[in-house]
Amino acid sequence: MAKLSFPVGPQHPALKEPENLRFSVDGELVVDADIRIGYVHRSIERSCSERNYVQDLYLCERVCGICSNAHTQAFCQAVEKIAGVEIPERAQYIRMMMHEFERIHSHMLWLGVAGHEIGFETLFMYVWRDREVIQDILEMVSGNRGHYAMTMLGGVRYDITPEMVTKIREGIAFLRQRAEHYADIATTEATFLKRTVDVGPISGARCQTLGAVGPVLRGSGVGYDVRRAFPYLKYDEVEFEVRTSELCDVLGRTLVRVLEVIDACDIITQVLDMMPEGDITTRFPRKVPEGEATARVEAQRGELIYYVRSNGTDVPERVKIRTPTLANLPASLEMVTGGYIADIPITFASIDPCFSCTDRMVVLDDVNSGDSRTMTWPELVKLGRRS
Amino acid sequence: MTASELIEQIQAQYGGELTEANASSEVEVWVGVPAVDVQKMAQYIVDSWAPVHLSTITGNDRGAHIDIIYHFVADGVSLNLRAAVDKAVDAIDTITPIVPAAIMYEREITDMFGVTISGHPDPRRLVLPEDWPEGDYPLRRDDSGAEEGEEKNG
Amino acid sequence: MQVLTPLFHMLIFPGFLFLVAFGLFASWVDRKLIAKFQNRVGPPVMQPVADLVKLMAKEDIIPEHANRVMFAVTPLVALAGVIASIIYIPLWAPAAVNAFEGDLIVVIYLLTLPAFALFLGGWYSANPFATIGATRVLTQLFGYEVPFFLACLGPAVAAGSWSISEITHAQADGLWLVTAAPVSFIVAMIALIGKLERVPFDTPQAKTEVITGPEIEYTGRRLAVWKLTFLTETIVGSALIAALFLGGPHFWGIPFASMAPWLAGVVGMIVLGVKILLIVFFLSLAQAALARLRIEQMVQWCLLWLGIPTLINIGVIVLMMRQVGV
Amino acid sequence: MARNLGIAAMAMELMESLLLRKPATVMYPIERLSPPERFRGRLRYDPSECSLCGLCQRDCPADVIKVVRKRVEKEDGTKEMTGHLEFEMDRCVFCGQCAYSCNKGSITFTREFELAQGSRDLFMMKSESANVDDEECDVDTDVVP
Repeated sequence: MAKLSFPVGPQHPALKEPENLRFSVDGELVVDADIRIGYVHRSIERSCSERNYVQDLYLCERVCGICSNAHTQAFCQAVEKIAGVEIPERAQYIRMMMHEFERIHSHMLWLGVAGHEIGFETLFMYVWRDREVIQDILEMVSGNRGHYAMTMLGGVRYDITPEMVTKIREGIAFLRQRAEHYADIATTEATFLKRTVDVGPISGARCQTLGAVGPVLRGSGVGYDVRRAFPYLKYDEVEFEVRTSELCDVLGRTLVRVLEVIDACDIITQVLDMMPEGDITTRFPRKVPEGEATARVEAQRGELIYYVRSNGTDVPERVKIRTPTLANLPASLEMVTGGYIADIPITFASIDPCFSCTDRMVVLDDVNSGDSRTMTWPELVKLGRRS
Repeated sequence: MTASELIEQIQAQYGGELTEANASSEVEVWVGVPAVDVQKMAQYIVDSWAPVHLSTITGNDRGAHIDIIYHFVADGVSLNLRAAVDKAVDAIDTITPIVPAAIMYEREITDMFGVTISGHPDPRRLVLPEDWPEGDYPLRRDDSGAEEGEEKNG
Repeated sequence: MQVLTPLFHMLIFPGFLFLVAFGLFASWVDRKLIAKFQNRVGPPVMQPVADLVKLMAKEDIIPEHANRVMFAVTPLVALAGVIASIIYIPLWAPAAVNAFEGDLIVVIYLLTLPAFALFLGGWYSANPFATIGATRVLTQLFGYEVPFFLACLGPAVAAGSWSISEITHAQADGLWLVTAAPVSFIVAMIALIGKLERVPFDTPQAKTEVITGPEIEYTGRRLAVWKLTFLTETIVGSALIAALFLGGPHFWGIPFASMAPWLAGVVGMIVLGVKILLIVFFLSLAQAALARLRIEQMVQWCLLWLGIPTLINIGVIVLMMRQVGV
Repeated sequence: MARNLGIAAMAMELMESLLLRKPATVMYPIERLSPPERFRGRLRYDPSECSLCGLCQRDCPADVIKVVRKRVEKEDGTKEMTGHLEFEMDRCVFCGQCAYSCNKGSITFTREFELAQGSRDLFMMKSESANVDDEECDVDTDVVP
């Protein structure tokens, strides 16, 4: 069969967000892969330098719906570093807890999606059913199932009450047990193994060269975890293991994620034990002194880095966001090349791609018309309000 | 390795050429070099502390020049390498052959700031559409992006 | 009357109308079961009907670069093949509407038609996903068709006939042939999953890979015809396996011979219906418990784990026949 | 062999779901769940305590709130500030920052979550007027609340 150009996206059931992947295929084999991003630009970096810090907090939260807490955490971390504000201990523990809650919910979401990509719908249904437990906890603690608005400049918004602690402990115990069950399934279900073992192979050294981060890197045996490498919040006080896997394939990444769910449960238990009483917020100046700072956070998908530069006003001069998916894209293209067409969805899913994160930036462009133009805000408003 | 040790090493090697060198914390270092020295510096970093992780490349329009900041992680220290690109020159050497992870980030810089990355192996657009007008760079403050007439937030 | 009777058999009972009605019901059972397996609620009983009506009402589009004739004709050929084959399968005691020595071969051939039609329909749709899906249909055909044929051979050899009615009749009083050819039975069930393109062998239609593959360009009525094809094929395929291995409409202790013909017919139908639903249960269970295989894994696995054991099973049957018969 | 154990375990779980478990689905309009206490639903504004300081407008990330102030001189010569708030609720992202910023407790979020409306106009809300006797708002605008 002649070489065929095989498009995946911008609209494709395997991708939950619009992005265009182009593959050259020879029969069932992928010989070349390329990616075109930029379908979901939302001007976030530019907008950040046009709003005040409080507004930016919510803007950054909306870079991604799944890792929203990681984004606010990174943003606050950078701004607090510039302002020289130390947040209260209790707030740090609560932030840490939110961070780990989010890791559990994201990894479980991913496991379900992975099941869906390989046609294992039952796994998807079961994992998402169990994920409701963590969603309920998040809703109970923050009032929302996503975009929690929990992390504030100078602390956190809500406190944890003793009744909540009981409920969290119950939920976490259940989730831990389920995560162990899914770890079993992932390592023993024959069809699941057939679709994940030796699929999307990439070596640890190659991952490092291409700048991959998070479970992709750790799934190839490199133990880089920001929580250990650059401890933030109170991560240097809790015990956890940086999970790695030497398998270097989709199964390796799956196992790293499932084991991280178990670890996250343990971290939350430790946090609940260690959490001191006290304030949850501190006064935070509206005008942040001039300066610059970077903040690295281990989001669920990997290292998330923020660069913030302030100029002494209440509006930041520059906010730069680099999401884990962008860092993982070069590695993912290398993973699919040489594999089967059938493995494209699961291999791409194995980096837990989030294209909305990747694209966050600038352009508002009418793709359909072909002629590119920037829409002005009033035009957009008009378009959006056509009722 | 601590931040101060890292600075000492770099200064011992390139003391006179650095435009800045200071540690903002025990694990974070800010180093500035002239834009022409970027390749040399990247090579030095990779040779000295491999495997080096490049987190990202930040661009920032500072008026007369554009700051390009390379955020490395070298041997457990966050190493931020700053190069100021004069707007009159508007170009900087690629570091992709030395640090392959830079490939996407350098394309992003070209898209957003119009800084030419000389020698980049794949100089296509990354996030902007192919037919985006030349010379219109969204994150530049001077000539492009949102115009004054556009409402900020409503 | 002589003209009308075959027409009645073709279009109403046990042909088109009955098959579609029972197919829709079985499809509801299937969906409900999967939902229950997955801890969901599942659709109401009329949902498959509603889906079908919705599809019928939708706009019918033929892609610009598609071959119009092939595109339009293939779904009808597929459906016709499936409906024609029901004529030869005994739905009630004692025999099928039409039976002759060798009808087993005809049915197996007719049941292969949908796959070929699907391949052609996909190939002429002028869409890369359809093309890849179509090639997968053919590749997969080699994986399951040979084991399926070999598996059907087992009961035929054991019963000493190439007529499905004869084979069923041979099980009326004695043991079901599943006891003589257990491996063939399991293989036939697995091959049926391949024929129906269900998980784990739904590679040609894989939603997340090739977006329903050959069917991708089909809309409205034509898509409805494809859906009907697979609905009815589920029934026909299950009925065939029930007839060959599970005694068709027969059940121990039910004296069909001493009943009034109409009563025997009704009871036979009910027995067979239950057996078909049991096979559907197996299909649902497989769908819920397994992930989709890759095409090359599927072919390799089928030929190794289905083909060879069936051959051995047939060998054993032949040896036993020699021992007993000669 | 371990591989087939996985399938067996899965099949067991499937049968358990089929025979023993109640569906996890909540049959929504018939069966209702109550949102938790901290849930941020419909916004409620109480003008009686409002000082029209404008912090909510300043901090709202979606630019939902507009504070309209008017200074009127009464007949007896004293000044009074009056005004009202306008909400474009279709843009609200329910972050709750306005309620958090407000130190009078004038804005709260209820637990009501069924907020769909037939037309955009129904989302445009104009509050009753709020009157402030003391002219200046006593708010430290240099600190993030």
